[in-house]
Amino acid sequence: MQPLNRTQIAWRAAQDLQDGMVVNLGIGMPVHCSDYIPAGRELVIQSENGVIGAGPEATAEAADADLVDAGSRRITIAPGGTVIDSAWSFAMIRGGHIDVTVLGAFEVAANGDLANWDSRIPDKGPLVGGAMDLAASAKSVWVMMEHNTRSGGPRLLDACTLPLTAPGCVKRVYTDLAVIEVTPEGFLVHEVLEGLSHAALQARSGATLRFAPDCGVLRAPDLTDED
Amino acid sequence: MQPLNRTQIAWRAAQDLQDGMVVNLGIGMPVHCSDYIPAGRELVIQSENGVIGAGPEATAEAADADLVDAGSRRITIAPGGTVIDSAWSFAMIRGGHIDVTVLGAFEVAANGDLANWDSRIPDKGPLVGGAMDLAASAKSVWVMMEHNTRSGGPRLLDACTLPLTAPGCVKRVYTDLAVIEVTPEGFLVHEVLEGLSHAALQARSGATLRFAPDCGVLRAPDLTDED
Amino acid sequence: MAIDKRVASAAAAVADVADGARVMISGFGGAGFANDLVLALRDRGARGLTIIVNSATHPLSFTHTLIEAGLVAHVICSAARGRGKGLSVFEQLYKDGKIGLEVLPQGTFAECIRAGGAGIPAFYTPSGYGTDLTRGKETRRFGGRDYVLEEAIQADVALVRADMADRFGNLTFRHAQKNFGPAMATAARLTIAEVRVVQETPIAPERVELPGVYVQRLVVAGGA
Amino acid sequence: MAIDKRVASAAAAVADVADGARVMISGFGGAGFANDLVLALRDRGARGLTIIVNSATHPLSFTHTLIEAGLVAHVICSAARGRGKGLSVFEQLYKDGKIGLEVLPQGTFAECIRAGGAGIPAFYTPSGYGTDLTRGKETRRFGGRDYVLEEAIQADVALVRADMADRFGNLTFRHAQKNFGPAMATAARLTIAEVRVVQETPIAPERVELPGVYVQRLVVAGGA
Repeated sequence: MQPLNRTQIAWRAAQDLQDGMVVNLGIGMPVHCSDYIPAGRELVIQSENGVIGAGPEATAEAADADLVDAGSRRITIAPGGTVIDSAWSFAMIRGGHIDVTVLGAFEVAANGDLANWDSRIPDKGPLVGGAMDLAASAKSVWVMMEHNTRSGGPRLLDACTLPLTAPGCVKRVYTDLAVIEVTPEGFLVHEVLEGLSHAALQARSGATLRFAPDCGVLRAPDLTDED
Repeated sequence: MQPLNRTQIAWRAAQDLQDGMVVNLGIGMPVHCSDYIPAGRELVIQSENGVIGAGPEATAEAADADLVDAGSRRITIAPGGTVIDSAWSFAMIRGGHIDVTVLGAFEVAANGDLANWDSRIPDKGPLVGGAMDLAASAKSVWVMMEHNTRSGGPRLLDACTLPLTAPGCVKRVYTDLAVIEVTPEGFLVHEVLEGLSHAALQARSGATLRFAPDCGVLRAPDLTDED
Repeated sequence: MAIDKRVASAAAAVADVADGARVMISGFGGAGFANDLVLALRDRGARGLTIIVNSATHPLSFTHTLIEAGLVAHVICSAARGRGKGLSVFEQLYKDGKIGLEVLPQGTFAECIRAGGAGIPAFYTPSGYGTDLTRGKETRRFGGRDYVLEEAIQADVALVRADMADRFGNLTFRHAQKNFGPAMATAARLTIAEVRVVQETPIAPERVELPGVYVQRLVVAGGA
Repeated sequence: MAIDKRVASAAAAVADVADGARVMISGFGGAGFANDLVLALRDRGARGLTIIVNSATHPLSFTHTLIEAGLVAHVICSAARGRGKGLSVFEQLYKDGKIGLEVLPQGTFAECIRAGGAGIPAFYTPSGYGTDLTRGKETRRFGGRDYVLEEAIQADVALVRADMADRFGNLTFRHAQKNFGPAMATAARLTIAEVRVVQETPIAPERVELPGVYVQRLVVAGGA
């Protein structure tokens, strides 16, 4: 099977979001998780600009310049939603009221260290945003990213090479090749892409992988890459 | 002239409240200041339970158990008023957004130290409330109190004998006998009750008083003691 | 499954409050007391409670019933004085050393709770500096002024009174009913709101005063 | 005299902003930028400004016009990256060492401003602990977890965008326009709000989102 595209990775992560959860979805790829939440599950999407109960992206006709998410997308408010100010929104995040945040990343280490904020573009200004707050304080930090860099290097590492967003925070990683849990003993693989051997996945990783006894197959429906 | 009664002291302090000020009035005697603000002046009464723009006490018919001030009086909301929660109300107080607070007191020292929170009733529980926050952070702390204790002792002192509410905070004192400014050089009297000599006022005070060159006469209209 | 935080009764809402729980109770100045929930908690009978409430003795709050029932080991508040000349039950227990007491300036009390819900473990405040009340606490100078270090307050349960709710747990408050409710709701692992009415449709976004994220259970007042 | 905070124009509202002023500017995610006031400030031409804004480079904010006009000495923000591959004017100045920059996690940025308005000189936060961004900052352990000490941010002027106002300076916000406006309004000595409309009657108490206590001047957007 082909590696998952980015939309399929978002789909896969979305399947694990449970009823009633308060969820923050990172800018870019992770926000698409909200499009694939299994039917019948009701949860609260928190956008760090203060929209509590973010709904889907607005249609062109319904788009309102004042109703945006943290990624400047024009969105809607879901039933039961409201808007709070930034100081309160981050009080909510830092106070541990977010069940899950799904973030993009450059690197994740076997101890849960996360690097997702500094891509080190020469002379470009630093871009931090809310990632450090989310990574430090969400009850559970999930990462979605390609398993490897464009040049083929690993993103799952013994230790991050890029500046950290937060130490020891990542609980799960969804990649185009696998679903991996971060445990006190390091990476534990729960699902692997069909047709990819454990040894091949290990070869594409920069840290030792363990495989769960019930390690299953990573599958996703056909979805066009939206990102 | 008779010493001022408590309502007259409130009247006298109220004459010094200026247009546009944000004012917090302490429980008991000071809240009556709001009844005597000179006609035409518009100011904002902040009650530390979160009523911003407190209006007069409600009539019996209009009284609403949910619309109270910090002293549990059933009040009204003035035009332009709103209600915020306690954490925000004290953020407003602590943040220096209150122009004047008028507080009752047991003792004031020549350096501005204020003692108004612990009357040391044997075995009764301590009652602090919001006085320490107001005293520490209002831009200007005014005190209204009788010049002497029931047993005739002074309340204006070189140093407080009772536990402090806050050090060095009092700017003005309104008593039944005088209006006194607290300056870096100590008490400076601006008004003295008609017929009371400077020496007699000094004799009823526990710290050296200086008298302003233009020291005037303390007068108030006939008002029944409400307290 | 649709989010729906309504529970059948105040008794059901507090049924799992354990011995030794730290319990926040809203209310100040006569408004916003979560009295149905307080009475249910008294009937529940969990012991050794720490009660976090602005006033331990306000006559319109039923907090005193918990103390009188012997369920309270410790009180954190800003006001602990009974109104009469005689001693309240609370004051008698305090005199006898049978109940613990921590008194904070009201603004510090409020900010400690806000901090507890906002992920701030400690902060500096000018309130109480140089007084007996903060004796022994760490102090520090910033910008030429002295401040006291205060630590966050959190709880196992918050009992909060509000006006309207919807099934998401969104709340509105009537007037001065608001007081400590919003901050307490953020600072407890389990927040139970006692409301006048749970409306069937969601509260309009601009009317929500406390997002339902902070509320786990809803009870209609007088409906127990 | 009746309280009335309306001023005639954005230009009049910023006429006394001095060289070297610390200026907060609201806006995030495309909403809530106080752009009329920012342009008026650019025309005012006060130099050596410190700008406190969530993003130094958001394309819908006119903050960049202040930078391009050479009025800004220092920026405090959480995002400082231009969108294109090339360097924005801000990034070129930053590369050349001609503009100061302090970058904070967005939640720390927001909380520092909230603290600045709330009389809290400093607080501990978990955000950024163990990262390059907080290197050199004081840290401390509370309850087995590590935190960074952060100090409050205050300003001389806050430029805040809102929806409706009344003569008292009470404000409402439309949707996500809210963002940093309320906190910034509390943390500046002078807060100027740019609004869609100033209504003649007071905003209903339960609809006020920021009390007028925090607002000194009101300007109608597009009315300059």
